[in-house]
Amino acid sequence: MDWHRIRSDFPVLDQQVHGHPLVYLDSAASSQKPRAVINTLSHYYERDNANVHRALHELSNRATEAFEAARKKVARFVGAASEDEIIFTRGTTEGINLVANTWGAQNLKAGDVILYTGMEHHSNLVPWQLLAQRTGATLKHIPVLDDGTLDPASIDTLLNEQVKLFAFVHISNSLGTINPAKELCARAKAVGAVTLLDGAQSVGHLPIDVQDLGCDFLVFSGHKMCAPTGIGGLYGRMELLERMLPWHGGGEMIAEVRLDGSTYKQPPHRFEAGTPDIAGVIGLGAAIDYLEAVGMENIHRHDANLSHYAVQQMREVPDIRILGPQSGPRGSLVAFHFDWAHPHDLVEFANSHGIAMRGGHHCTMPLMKRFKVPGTTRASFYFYNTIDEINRLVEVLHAARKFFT
Amino acid sequence: MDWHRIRSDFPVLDQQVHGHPLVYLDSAASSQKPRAVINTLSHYYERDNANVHRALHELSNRATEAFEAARKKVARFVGAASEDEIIFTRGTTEGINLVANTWGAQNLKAGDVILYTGMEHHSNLVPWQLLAQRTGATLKHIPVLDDGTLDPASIDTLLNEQVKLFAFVHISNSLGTINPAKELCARAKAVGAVTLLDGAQSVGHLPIDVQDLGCDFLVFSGHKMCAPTGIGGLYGRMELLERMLPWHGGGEMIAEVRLDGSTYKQPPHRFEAGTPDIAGVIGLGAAIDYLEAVGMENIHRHDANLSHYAVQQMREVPDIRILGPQSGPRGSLVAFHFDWAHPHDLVEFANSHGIAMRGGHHCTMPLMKRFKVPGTTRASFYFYNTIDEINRLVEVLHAARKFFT
Amino acid sequence: MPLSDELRDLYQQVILDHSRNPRNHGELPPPCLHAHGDNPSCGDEIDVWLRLGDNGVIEDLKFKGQGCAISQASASMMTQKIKGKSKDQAASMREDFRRIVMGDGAPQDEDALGELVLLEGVQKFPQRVKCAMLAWRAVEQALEGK
Amino acid sequence: MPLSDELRDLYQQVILDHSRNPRNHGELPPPCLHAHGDNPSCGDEIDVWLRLGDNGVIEDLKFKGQGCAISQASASMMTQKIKGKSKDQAASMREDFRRIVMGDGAPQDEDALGELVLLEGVQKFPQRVKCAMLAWRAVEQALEGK
Ligand SMILES: Cc1ncc(COP(=O)(O)O)c(C=O)c1O
Ligand SMILES: Cc1ncc(COP(=O)(O)O)c(C=O)c1O
Repeated sequence: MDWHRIRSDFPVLDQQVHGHPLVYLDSAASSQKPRAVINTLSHYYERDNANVHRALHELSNRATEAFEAARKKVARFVGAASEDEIIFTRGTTEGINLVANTWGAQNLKAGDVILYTGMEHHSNLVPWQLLAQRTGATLKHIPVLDDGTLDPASIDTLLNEQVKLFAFVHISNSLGTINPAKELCARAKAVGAVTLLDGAQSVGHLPIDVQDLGCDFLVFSGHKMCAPTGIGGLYGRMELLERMLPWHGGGEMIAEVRLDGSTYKQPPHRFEAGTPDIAGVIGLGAAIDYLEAVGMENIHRHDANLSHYAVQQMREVPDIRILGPQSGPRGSLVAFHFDWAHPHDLVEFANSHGIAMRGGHHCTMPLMKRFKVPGTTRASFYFYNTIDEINRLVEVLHAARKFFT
Repeated sequence: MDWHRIRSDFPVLDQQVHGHPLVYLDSAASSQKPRAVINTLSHYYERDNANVHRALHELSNRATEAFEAARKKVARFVGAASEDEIIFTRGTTEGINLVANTWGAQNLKAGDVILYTGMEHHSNLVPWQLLAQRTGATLKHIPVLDDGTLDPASIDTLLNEQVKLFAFVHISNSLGTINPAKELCARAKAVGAVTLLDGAQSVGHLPIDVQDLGCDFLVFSGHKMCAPTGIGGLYGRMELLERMLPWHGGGEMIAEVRLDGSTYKQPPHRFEAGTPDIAGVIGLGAAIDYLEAVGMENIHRHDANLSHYAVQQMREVPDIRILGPQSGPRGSLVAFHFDWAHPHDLVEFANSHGIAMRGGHHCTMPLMKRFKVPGTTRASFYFYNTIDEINRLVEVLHAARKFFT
Repeated sequence: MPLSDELRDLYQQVILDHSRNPRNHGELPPPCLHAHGDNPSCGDEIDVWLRLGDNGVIEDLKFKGQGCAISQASASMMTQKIKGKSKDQAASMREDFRRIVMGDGAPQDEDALGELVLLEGVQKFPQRVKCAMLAWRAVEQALEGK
Repeated sequence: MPLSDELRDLYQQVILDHSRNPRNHGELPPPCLHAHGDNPSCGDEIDVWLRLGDNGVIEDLKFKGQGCAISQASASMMTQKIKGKSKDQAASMREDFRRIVMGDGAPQDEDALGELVLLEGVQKFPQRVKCAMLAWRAVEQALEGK
């Protein structure tokens, strides 16, 4: 693979920040976009822009065709059995809220257990907390071990017949831990629990096949996988989707509306009320085309190399505490802590050297408490990053240590 | 105003459809985008793209600044007292669902009346129907007279102390009727009802001042006012917003998250869970800059001229039945019906002559029933349309009549 | 005003005539098979009533509907052509008709379709395929309970 | 590795020293005024305890907190400077300090701020203004109940 050529597909990377070449190590928060995706948006707005569905004029036909073609691409990309199992959302957060407010509100009652883990993003905690308040369901969580993995003994005891829903993150955005999704889904299925997989950090980083993984729901964000902001996807198994009542009411999701009541369309349209983010959806399709052209296996391998190298090199910085798995596979990110500098000071220091990282709780406050840190600094990678950039990061960490101590 | 120069700001308009210059008369469904907005998106993705809030690196600072600047622009554009009263949504539909699921679910109980009108878009019907099912509230509606206006006698009787919420459309997307929003809000206030104004067809077409109008909530869609798809706004009076519980749970809307519960931020962030449509928000800001440069008064006047001229000219086509006000002010759209052709056939015919119109129920099925039509054909205008285009439309309507009868 | 060839092909006189003066319009008295079909995305609706003989032959059928010229003409022409045919014959005509309106391969027995073949102009208008197929899907539903 | 001037200005030795060895760190025993401040967007937190004399003078104050060097140093330096000052003096020092970190006009009495003036490097880092102001807002809240 010519990774340098691929890097040049990303115009944003070609700039200086504070007199240094930009080193963008914040892709876990949001990825950059290749020119192909940016151009798809411009092209859509310059040639084809119109509202989709229910129109017969040329622009609307073109927009509708591109829109529904993107749904097929997403279905194929995540291995869904049918494109009707793909619902477009604003992102991971909206997808989880949709499931909580439809499937969850319909199926959970007092005493049922919602199981999650101690490493969930707020997006995979708060919606279930709100749902538990509403239904009387009980919240339980699988604790995280010191090495950043889930406690197997707790899985044995907690993942039992009381559990109606098991929601867990595929790749932790704060630890880099890759959870054994296939095994966990199988075990959940064995006790009759429905599974929701938070794929925010895995979709676009690993090849994904929902049928092989065996999850019932998968949620992800386009903006973290080269697509525009504001678009994402929810995969749901049709058997579940077709029994779910609508969430948002409005245009496009109805079969018939009377002044006193209405009937609803089949999935996925039942769950897509109102004018969708048409350009965003088409841009997501273009991002998938782009990722597939690079190759998901290639991307995964490159990601893994970067994070492996980063962990190795960063371990040499004195006093550093790297969270998450210390060896073996990890997602393409490394979060770490120093006693001598607060994450925000470190991020500020790095920024003045052109390096973009994120410091703080990364929307995983309970995990920060678990590891007794006020927050961490996180360097996260994607296939457009290079070994050189990691070297540069390590250099800057050394300099920061000298400066702050 | 040099309207021809302004028209040339819209690249999409410069194309041929079936060998004819495109005549885009479907702006009520979705408006076209000026180059300034398209370029803002490209520029954002090529220079500044990063996740907003809670980061300290350069790109994230730029993105956050542009994002929050757009909130200020929206607040000023609709006359809000503070930018904290502006919540970003996907569009009108999501805004109404947000209000129904937060303010509505908290404040409505069995026996309370939700009042709407017979000319509402499905987006302003179905969310209230779902809410009524959940709360036991009663749905009532103000009937529409033959001339497309609300029945004043019914307003007198129906808008009473039982009404907790009065939700109504500012400009009807199917009739063109401009409802007397200020008067209706004042009357609602007098009986203690909260008002929600559906501004999908008015924001971006008329100067809007929520404080002058006196509405409690205003919802609108960016894609109908030159902004990208997938972004819109909800204005809510702070007094109401600050008492509303959150809707979606996730990142950005929380103050503190524990594994067993959470506390929430102040509005507007309380209602913006997860990564927002950053580029969409910034694009909405650019659209507002553009509209303000053209001038909202100018746009309104141009719109009004076009629809006035269109009604005049179209009345000359034999057998036509134009819905909505036959004289006086109307929104920039004309919906009509012929006995001799179904709307879809007419739209297809027009399309083969380069004209983009929409045929069908326009997400107002109850209104179609009310006027005993299976649907209508709608020509809708914006400030980039011209008198010439209307002449062309009328010509094609004559030809269609000859062809189909 | 010049009309495009595609448009003339889509709306041939025969088609417009069927849509204005639909044949076999109305309801059959029970007992009979009945199905309702609609295209929620465009609002076209159709009801078909259908009496099947002991020998599996469609003895009579009628329809009522509202929608565009294509959906109504297709329904009207269909009723004329499948009356007197067996369930199986109707099914293979449906498949042949689908091929014609979608441009998806050659029909097995074009002759059996008669003037229905005139609807091949729909090929150029992919959004209208579902209009042309609406009545056919309703008949399938009535016959097969699908 | 060369450091930018802005960064050196932001993190001057005095500032780093205050953040590493915060003065007046700890709690006061009740009865006293207390307020908690936080920046939810970055997670910085502070608690201030404050004893007011009958004459409206801040007789003693202490703080505990966690957060970045700027927020902790600002808190530490503040406690030294406003101890012994009246409520009103503290309020005008807060306003002067705000002007300095935001670059929003000249302070009325720069001398009163002493080494707090060193935090003017924050001007170049608008995202950090709320860090610098955190402790001041907490004191305001404790004093004014705001
Ligand atoms: C009056 C009115 N209300 C609501 C809507 C729904 O807007 P959106 O589909 O952008 O959510 C529309 C437009 O489709 C409309 O015209
Ligand atoms: C693991 C995980 N889950 C959920 C989210 C939320 O995604 P979004 O903010 O795009 O809705 C994120 C990213 O922020 C994440 O990393």
